[in-house]
Amino acid sequence: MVNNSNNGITLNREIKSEKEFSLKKFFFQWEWLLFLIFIAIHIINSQLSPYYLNTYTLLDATMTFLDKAFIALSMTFVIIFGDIDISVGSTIALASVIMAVLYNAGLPMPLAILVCLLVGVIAGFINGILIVKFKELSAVIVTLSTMILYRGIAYIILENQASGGFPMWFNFLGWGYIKTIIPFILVAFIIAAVIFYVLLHKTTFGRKVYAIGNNDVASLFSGVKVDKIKIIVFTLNGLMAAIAALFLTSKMGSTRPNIASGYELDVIAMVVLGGVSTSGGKGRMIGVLLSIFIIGFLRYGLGLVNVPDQVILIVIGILLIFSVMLSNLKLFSNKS
Amino acid sequence: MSEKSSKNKISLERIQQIREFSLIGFIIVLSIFVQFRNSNFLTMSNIDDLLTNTAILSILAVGMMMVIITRGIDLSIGATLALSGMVTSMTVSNYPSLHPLVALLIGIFIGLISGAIIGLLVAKFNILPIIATLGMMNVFRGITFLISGGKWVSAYQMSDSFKAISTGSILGINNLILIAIIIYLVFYYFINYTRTGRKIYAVGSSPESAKISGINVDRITWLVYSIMGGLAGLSGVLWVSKFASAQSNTASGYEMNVIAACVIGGVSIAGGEGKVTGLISGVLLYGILENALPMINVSPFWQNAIQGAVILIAVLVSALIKRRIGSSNKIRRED
Amino acid sequence: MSKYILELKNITKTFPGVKALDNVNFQLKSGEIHALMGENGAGKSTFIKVITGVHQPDQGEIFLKGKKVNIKDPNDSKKLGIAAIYQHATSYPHLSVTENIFMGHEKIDIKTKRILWEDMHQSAEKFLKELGAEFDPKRRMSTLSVAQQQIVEIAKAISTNAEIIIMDEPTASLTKTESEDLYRITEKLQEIGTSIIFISHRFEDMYRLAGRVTVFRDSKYIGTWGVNEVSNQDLIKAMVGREITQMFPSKNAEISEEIFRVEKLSRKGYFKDISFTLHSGEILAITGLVGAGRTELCQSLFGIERYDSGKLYFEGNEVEIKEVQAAMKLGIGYLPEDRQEQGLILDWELDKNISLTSLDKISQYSFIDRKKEKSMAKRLAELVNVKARSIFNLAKELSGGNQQKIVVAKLLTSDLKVIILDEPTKGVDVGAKSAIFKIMADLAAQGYAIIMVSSEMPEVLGMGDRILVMRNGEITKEMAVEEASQEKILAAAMQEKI
Amino acid sequence: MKKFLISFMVLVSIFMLVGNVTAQEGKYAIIVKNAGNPYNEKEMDGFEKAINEIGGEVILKAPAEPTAESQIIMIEQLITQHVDAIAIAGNDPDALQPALKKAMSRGIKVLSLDSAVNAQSRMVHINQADPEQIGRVQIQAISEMIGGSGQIAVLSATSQAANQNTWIEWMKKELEKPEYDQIELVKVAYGDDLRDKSVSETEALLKSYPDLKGIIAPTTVAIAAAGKVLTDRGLQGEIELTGLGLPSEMAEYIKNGVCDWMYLWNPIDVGYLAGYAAEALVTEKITGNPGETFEAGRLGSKEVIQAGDGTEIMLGAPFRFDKENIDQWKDVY
Repeated sequence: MVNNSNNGITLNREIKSEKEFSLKKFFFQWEWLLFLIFIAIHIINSQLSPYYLNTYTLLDATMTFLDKAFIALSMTFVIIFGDIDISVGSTIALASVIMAVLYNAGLPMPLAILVCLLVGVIAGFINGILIVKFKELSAVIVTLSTMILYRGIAYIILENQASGGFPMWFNFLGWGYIKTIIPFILVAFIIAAVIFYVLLHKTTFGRKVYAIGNNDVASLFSGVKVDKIKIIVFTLNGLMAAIAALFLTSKMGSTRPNIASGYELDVIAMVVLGGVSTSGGKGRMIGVLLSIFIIGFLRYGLGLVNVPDQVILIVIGILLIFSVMLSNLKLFSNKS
Repeated sequence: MSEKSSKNKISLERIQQIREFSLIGFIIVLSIFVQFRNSNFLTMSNIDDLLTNTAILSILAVGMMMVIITRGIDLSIGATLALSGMVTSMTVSNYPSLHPLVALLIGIFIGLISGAIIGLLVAKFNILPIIATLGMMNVFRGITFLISGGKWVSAYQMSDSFKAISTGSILGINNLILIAIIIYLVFYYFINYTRTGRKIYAVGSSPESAKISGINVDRITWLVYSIMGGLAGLSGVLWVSKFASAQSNTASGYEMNVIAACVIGGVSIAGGEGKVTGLISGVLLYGILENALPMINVSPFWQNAIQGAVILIAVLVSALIKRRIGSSNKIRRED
Repeated sequence: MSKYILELKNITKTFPGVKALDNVNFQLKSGEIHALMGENGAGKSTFIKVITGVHQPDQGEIFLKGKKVNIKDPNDSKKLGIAAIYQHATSYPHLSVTENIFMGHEKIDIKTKRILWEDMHQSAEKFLKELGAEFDPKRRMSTLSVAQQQIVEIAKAISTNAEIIIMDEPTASLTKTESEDLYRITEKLQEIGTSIIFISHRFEDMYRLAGRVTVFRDSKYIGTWGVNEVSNQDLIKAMVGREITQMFPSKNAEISEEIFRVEKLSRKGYFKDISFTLHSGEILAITGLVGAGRTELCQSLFGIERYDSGKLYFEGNEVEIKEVQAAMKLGIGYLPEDRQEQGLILDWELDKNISLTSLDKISQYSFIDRKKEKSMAKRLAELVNVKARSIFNLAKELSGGNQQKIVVAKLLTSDLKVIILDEPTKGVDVGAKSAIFKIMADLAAQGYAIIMVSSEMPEVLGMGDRILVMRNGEITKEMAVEEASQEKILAAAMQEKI
Repeated sequence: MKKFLISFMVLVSIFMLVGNVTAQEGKYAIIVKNAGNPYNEKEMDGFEKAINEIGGEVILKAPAEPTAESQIIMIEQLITQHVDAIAIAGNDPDALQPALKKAMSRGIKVLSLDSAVNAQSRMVHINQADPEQIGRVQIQAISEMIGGSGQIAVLSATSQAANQNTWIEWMKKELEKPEYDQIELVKVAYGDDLRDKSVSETEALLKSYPDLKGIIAPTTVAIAAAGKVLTDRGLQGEIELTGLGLPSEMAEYIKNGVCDWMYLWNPIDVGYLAGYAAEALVTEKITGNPGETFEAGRLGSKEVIQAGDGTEIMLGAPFRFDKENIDQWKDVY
């Protein structure tokens, strides 16, 4: 209790409505630390590999990790709720498999793509509706079950087959360049990132998401349609998983029921390193974007000097723990 | 918040009982169905197999239950299991005369250390369990790979006495089952009849209350992760002994199975809730699914989906039962 | 041997940025009931936590029976025979009553350290019986009512053989009769020689129980008096630092046309056949025991929980309220009972809290206009006279009364006609109480129709124009304030079904 | 924060030492299926040995998980490093096509080994043994073991595994021959290359088919798991076991008679041959067309042959491991 009332009723006082700028507050933000790590990674990587610091390399590198990054955008919303969605990897597999099977059954590719997105939407919607209707179940449980279920359906559909043979233009999603050097996936991601940034930070929708993450009861009492917004966010997460499925499928040229396994943990790591607390209500899109590129470039850079994958995993594991430990020092303001 | 009370009250035990009975009922129905399709299902030898194969899962589930009761989760147990299994089997292959008990102790020790590190991160550094264990999962897995140099330890490199840990039997009961039973008895007692055991529930039910009433919340938190680690270490030894092979990717993703078994067994992810008796039925159902699906000739491509659907249904049904009781009892304060 | 069982001298405790206790003194006589009073934020809660060892004082000394003691953690205080019953119940909702009573000092077999459940259940039952409660100690804590939980807390204190029991606002959530039970229990404790520190806002608690009273204000010790030696006015002055001449403002609202009518509204298990009318400018007080269905009724009127049957008429037209948005659209606002849980987002700044109910007002095509938002927040925060430095203060940094004002400000963002206030002064200190009453009177004067749910008799009688009494989900009595009295209300609240 | 950054940099610079870069004339890279599997490690060993003999820089890559996704990332990293050749054991025959095509379009020679990628994604494939031969020889073996009649089952890896699926197809073709009329293939089970699942699948086979006479397990995890189950139940002689497995994993069960013999090729030789073939492609001794020949170190002269719609280089027949020779191989791989 800081502001104690003691003088009783006095005349209405002026309440300030302009923010005082505090240099300390400004710099002690989680995002600055991420930014420093980001810079450090580039310095280290360029020291390690002569190939690293090169526009082509850097741009190309983004192609290797941006597919899952799409999901990180919407997963940020889910985690701000204090929820989690571990079914996204399976949603990718299901959407991709259904798209491939329908295409090979004669459906035109654009329609197959639409179906893929629709599958993602439905998968996400089912998650959302179950989580809203069964409030006593946590999202972990619901999505743990659907994670097994969705991939199971993908297996039923395609069994041990691969399916592919997509038209040439579909390759463009995962492999195409704009102006010959900028990967299409990077452009698409930037557009998506801007949309999600605006959605989270500039719109009433984003504000309500934060409100629910902080206190869903108070949000309900304030007239926020908690259930509806939750369903929308989980559906959105399914949709983004389907978009990731498009890019991944294009990248692989064909699909199987076992693709994208373990993606959910990568995505969650991206979001959490970005400063979004799994206890809900906190985190910013900028942090998530920085962390996407930190993890992506770190992996790519170390891979470029052929550090074994396992060692890269250790580095990322330690980075995750250290950074969260650091953020717990309360030095950093980490507000919405 | 206001509530109506004193009418129509159903005690805590009753809720749990109804839940457990419905689960047991489901297990019975499932068993009858499977038996109908394959008469070998309810034979002694198959039940023995089923229990043996479920033993390791059930041991891990006890630890996971305690972690979940304190509102935590441990994703690193598969990696801890692999690390302990690898170190133990490498030791055994270098010193074949090592007594199996020593091997068990080495494994438990490694697990305890791993768990203690995680406990420290969660309790002292306030890192959320899901993040701490996700990070350490990578680290443990990587260390296992580095120390093994990518090699496996195979059957011929292990002494017979070591392999006998999991194949031997006492009074006709397989050692693994015996170990699991002992663990269950010990932890049943620990959880229900010791002060420390009850404090685990207190911490999970309300950390703030626990702190105010003088319970050392950090110590309890640290303790459950250490126990979890120790059990994972033990399981590591049992695993490599059972399968007579140690790999760096042993039990990769196994944590999900364990969590699923806990959830089916009525352990609430929100913390504070979960009983050993419930856990047993959860583990059994999971074990039966693993055992029965191949036996009734379900296409392997359907197995995943069936498992997912059963878990989902089990979870939803138990939620509905709880809700039924809850609404007649008007527990409106719970969250 | 000192004549004081517990004595604290020159206690100072500082938290980052706040001095919570400033050179405070306190003396507790053996076997007395000592009231500790002061507004919210006066330092009472910190004071208890210093005694129980949750916090360590920066300076000062604690003497127990004349001996200097050092209380490092709650276990120390437990060993010294001190027990506290905190304001917010410190129970374990998932565990049984027995366990809640014995947590941390379970009965164990001396040799095997095994917990003796049967023994514990039996003594728990004994304790509960002594306290006049008759529920099964095996019941889950979360299924108990607030009053029953309070009794469990007291049983917990008894079970540790505490010589000193501290009760932090135990009557805050209790109804009149429940409070009476509590008084009796407290006196019983005194009879067996327990010394009690009783913290409360309510003067009636103090008069009923205490021999002496100590007042804190602004983290400082103000004084100690014998209850019979000090006047009500002097105490208020000691607590607030100024005189409050009139608790209830004079009402000059004009009660005009009917705006809202409820006919035979029912929700199974909660309330039945509720009918009443509401006029603009009117304050309708709904009272009754806790659990009579008042909160549930209000929540149904606001669309949080759906009603099963019945009709609602708003400005003469039949309406359906199935969700919160529908109620808000009509112009119904609701001030929830639990402002911290239901009314506010504590980690948020004031401006965002205020605008949450009316985001569409400060946005265009769903894009939030921060300028509009800030100016709206500033305007409303000043209107309700919140004591805060800026609208970027976090809600959790405000005192209870000021938090309540923010919740009121939230209501005022939308164009309301009907305002439902659920226990608007619960846990609010005297100074802020009168401010809230003044806001209510002002709102009524401006033509708002107000439904006020309250358990406080003086408040019901002082503010209401008409009074509805509920019992077991039904309205048992409707009366104009002129014909009402405490006795009549109480009779209606407790009577058996007619 | 400084401390953190410094410690972080130190950490990373330690790992720097792991992947040291030395500039030499040719850069040859191999990507195996996944790390932590001795079979794959031996392939890398062989590849490294060959490149050391030739003289060149060698890059060894192994993803943590056996997925096509992680191999795609590695291919990209190798393209950036301007390697001269990539030899890959594909985790998916088709899914690597776009990535490998990109590599080839940048002038990198691409060949597959062990587990083939499709013909469009490679210039040549190093075939450890003819899949037809692998499939047929296992049926011949089990038939001999069980005396030409009875029920048999196959315990495979994942239902997705391309190699295993091809072999199983050939097994079924072999079974169509009249001399196997008495043999019935009752089930193809999948152990997903997981120990626990392979064990429970084996147990399910035993129970569902009490008259089962033989098990073919064409993957090392499955054959070792089956070996373990049969050993533990004392079923040697009653149920026969053969298939493909690592000598180290199977030494125990070959010696105790559960598995009379099984087959495998030498993964070191597979990697070794891939190394020489990569060099031949880079120096343009071969282009991947049928009929071309080159010298493959100690393996002698090798010829590129047509296989399906692509070309391949054959290592040789699968090697038979039995009681006589297992001891000399169990410590090798």
